[in-house]
Amino acid sequence: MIEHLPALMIAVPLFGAFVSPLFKKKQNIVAIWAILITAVTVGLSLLLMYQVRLNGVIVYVFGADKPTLVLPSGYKVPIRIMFEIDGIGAFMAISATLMSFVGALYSYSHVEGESGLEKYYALLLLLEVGILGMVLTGDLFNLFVFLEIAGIAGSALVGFRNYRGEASEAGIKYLIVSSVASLMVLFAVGILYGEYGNLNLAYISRQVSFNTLDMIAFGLLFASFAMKCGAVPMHYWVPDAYTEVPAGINPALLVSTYASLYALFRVSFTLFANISISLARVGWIMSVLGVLTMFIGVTMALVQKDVKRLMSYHAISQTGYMLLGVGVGLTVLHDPKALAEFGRTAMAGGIFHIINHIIYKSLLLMTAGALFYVTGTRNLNEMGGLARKMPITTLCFIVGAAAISGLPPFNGFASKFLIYESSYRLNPLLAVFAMVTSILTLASFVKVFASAFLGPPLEKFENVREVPKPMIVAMVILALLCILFGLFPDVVLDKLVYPAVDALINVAQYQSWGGLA
Amino acid sequence: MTTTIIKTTTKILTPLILVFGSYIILHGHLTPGGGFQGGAVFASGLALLIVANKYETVKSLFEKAPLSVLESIGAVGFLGMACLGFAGYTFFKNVIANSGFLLFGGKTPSGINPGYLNTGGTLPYMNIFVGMKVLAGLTSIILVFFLIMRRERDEW
Amino acid sequence: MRTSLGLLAFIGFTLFLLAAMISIRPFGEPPHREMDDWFITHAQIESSANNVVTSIVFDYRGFDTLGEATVLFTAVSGVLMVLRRKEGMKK
Amino acid sequence: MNGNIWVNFPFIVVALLLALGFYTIGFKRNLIKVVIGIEILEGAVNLFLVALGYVRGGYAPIYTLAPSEAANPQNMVLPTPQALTLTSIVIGVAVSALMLAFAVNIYKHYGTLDVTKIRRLRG
Repeated sequence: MIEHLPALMIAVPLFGAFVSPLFKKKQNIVAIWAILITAVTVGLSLLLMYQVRLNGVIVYVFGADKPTLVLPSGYKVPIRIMFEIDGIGAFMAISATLMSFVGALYSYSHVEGESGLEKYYALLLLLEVGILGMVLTGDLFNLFVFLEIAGIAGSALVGFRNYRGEASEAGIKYLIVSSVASLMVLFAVGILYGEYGNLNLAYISRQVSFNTLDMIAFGLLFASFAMKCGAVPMHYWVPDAYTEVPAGINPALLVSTYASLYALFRVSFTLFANISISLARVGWIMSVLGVLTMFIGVTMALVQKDVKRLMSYHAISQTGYMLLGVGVGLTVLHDPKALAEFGRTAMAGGIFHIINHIIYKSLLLMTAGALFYVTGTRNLNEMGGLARKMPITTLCFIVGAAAISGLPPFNGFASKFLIYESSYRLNPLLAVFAMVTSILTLASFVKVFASAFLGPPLEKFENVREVPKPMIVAMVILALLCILFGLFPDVVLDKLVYPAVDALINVAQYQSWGGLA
Repeated sequence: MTTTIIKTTTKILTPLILVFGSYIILHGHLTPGGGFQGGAVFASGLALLIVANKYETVKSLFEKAPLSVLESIGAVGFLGMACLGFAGYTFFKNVIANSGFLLFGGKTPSGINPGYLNTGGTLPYMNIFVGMKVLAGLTSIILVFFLIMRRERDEW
Repeated sequence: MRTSLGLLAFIGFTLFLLAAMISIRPFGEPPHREMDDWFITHAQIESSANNVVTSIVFDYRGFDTLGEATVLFTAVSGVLMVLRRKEGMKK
Repeated sequence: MNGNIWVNFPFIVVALLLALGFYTIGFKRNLIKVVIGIEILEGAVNLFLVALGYVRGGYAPIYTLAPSEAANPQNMVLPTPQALTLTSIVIGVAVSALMLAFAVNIYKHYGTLDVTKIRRLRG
């Protein structure tokens, strides 16, 4: 059964999603069912990472006689859909499953008592399926299909609170952005199919040359994935979507944003790896985009009153760090000396920052959700003095805020430090901008902490209690991960991050399906 | 929209449309069409039934219809047909094709032929499950839009 | 100001698309058809279907179709959830 | 290049349709029109995929009672783009259904579908 692991990664949550509408009248059972299924997928993804570390690239061909039969006997092109899983795919799969699990656990109490929960959990599982498919697939059209699944499920969940007009508005905004982006992806895939007559990512990346059409397809893919991951000219959908979505979905929605980031990396590192001349230019574009994203995001965040909206703008600015880190790596990809000196470190910083950011931003958004759960408002000016009432939430918030501001012993520091020191080697200005952003982030979170948790206890919050246990457990898991990743960054870097970085750098291995052909 | 002419026409047309939809689903592996197209045709027949009747009639007609259950069964069945390949092959392997299995397991002659229904392996099964899923899904979308429009016309 | 800027970007993008479509290969003469030839010649042997498109949809690229069915399932769940009645809500 | 333009007429139509769709999404303020714009984009991309699969003088890739010239596989049009188009049509249906559901909800809350008015109502 172990060789069918990649297919099970999709089949198990899909089965869970298809079955959950049947529990229509039993809201608790469907919540437990979703928690169970997501827990199983966490186990499967850890197993997958283990297998990837053991065997290198894992290939799974759907519908063939054997999972590893990439080319039909004696034929020169691959004809079937395949999954091709390397370090970074497994890394993203772990983030996706872990965050869906935490989100399902948190949702157990957070949305308890609302109607339509069987659809809610089905969509949560489907969002997970979409992300997993995106990060595991080795086929371009398949990538489009899963991009659509993640986009539709995500936007439907954004509109979950249908008694609020803003939720529907944010939902349609997210859906318009994601469907335009995925249609452009499909258009680019069509151009590539028209040229090379195939849809396999690795096969096309071997054939890609340097003509006009390839450049146009690359431009379309780059722009659409940058749009979907919330890079700056197209960032306006992020705050709306993250604010309106129930806090239990936030972790999975964050991961789905970063699945687009993964696709961006995959496209620029693997699919168009042959165009070595202009790759440095693409890297510079990516780094500058990153700096712009982080700076604009944080300045917009400083003026926000709504606690979740503020955190969403920080999510934009943190995305900039990842783009910066990986962009620096891409700039020096074809310069072995610089790559060994700082390029690899920069990419490690960028990719490590993905999982770190997912963890602490989910933690922060969950504490914001907890505040909303007990106070019924998200306006910072109306809150105050909650530290005494909700000690664990407060503690979790402090951990998350310290991590996002890059204070040492927390995980944000570990990855940000890698980005600072390596981007400094490329151009000191980049590092300066990154540090300024970090300081502004700290300032804005001090403001949140002061106005929500400190100050005199307000009368209207007399009866406020700590939030229910499942929410606390979910938050504490994330807070512990923050601290653990910050205390032992070397272990995480060794086991998770550097395999992912090497998978991106080592294109030849991906192009040959892990040595199969 | 609920005049006598429309009601009578619907009564005559709906059975024909439903039969045509089933035909497209079942002959998906031989002629143009398949589960999605046939399911859409079938759902359009049901949609005709929905828009040509009054709110109360539609509500009482479809209240007991297990559309959501049907959709789940279709989806799980499709997934299950794909999972058959786990037995020795891979996910989505067409295990029934040319195996001599009683239903749809017959051999297809090579080249141009008149088409035999009892071929196709897992394909007709998948067509049926997908058709079931699509007809349930599209019908429930149409139904919910219809109900919400009729129910809340006064509130707007 | 904003509209004219948008119009400029729009015209630029249109020219970009036209450039792409003019430089594409001639219509009706696909340069590479290895993958499609395999489908056409092997559909009857491997998946026992006369309709090559169906054999691709459900066999060779069946996984895409699972995704497609999932998209439809997702949309139906989403529509039913977004348009659900409000009375179940307590908070 | 010059003769190419008329040979590539379907692709030119695709580009124009895409431009039309983007114009509708970018410059129309009614949400329903934006949804229509996305549908136009969808149609353009589907047309592009189908046009990619065409082979001059080709037959449909179906063996049931096909004319005898179709027996040579070179005379059949490419089947893969047709399969991809089927998938993308269904995805388009799903997306538009969900968008219209959101539009219904928005109309219920704000009493308008004009994007600028909605923004003003929110304050």
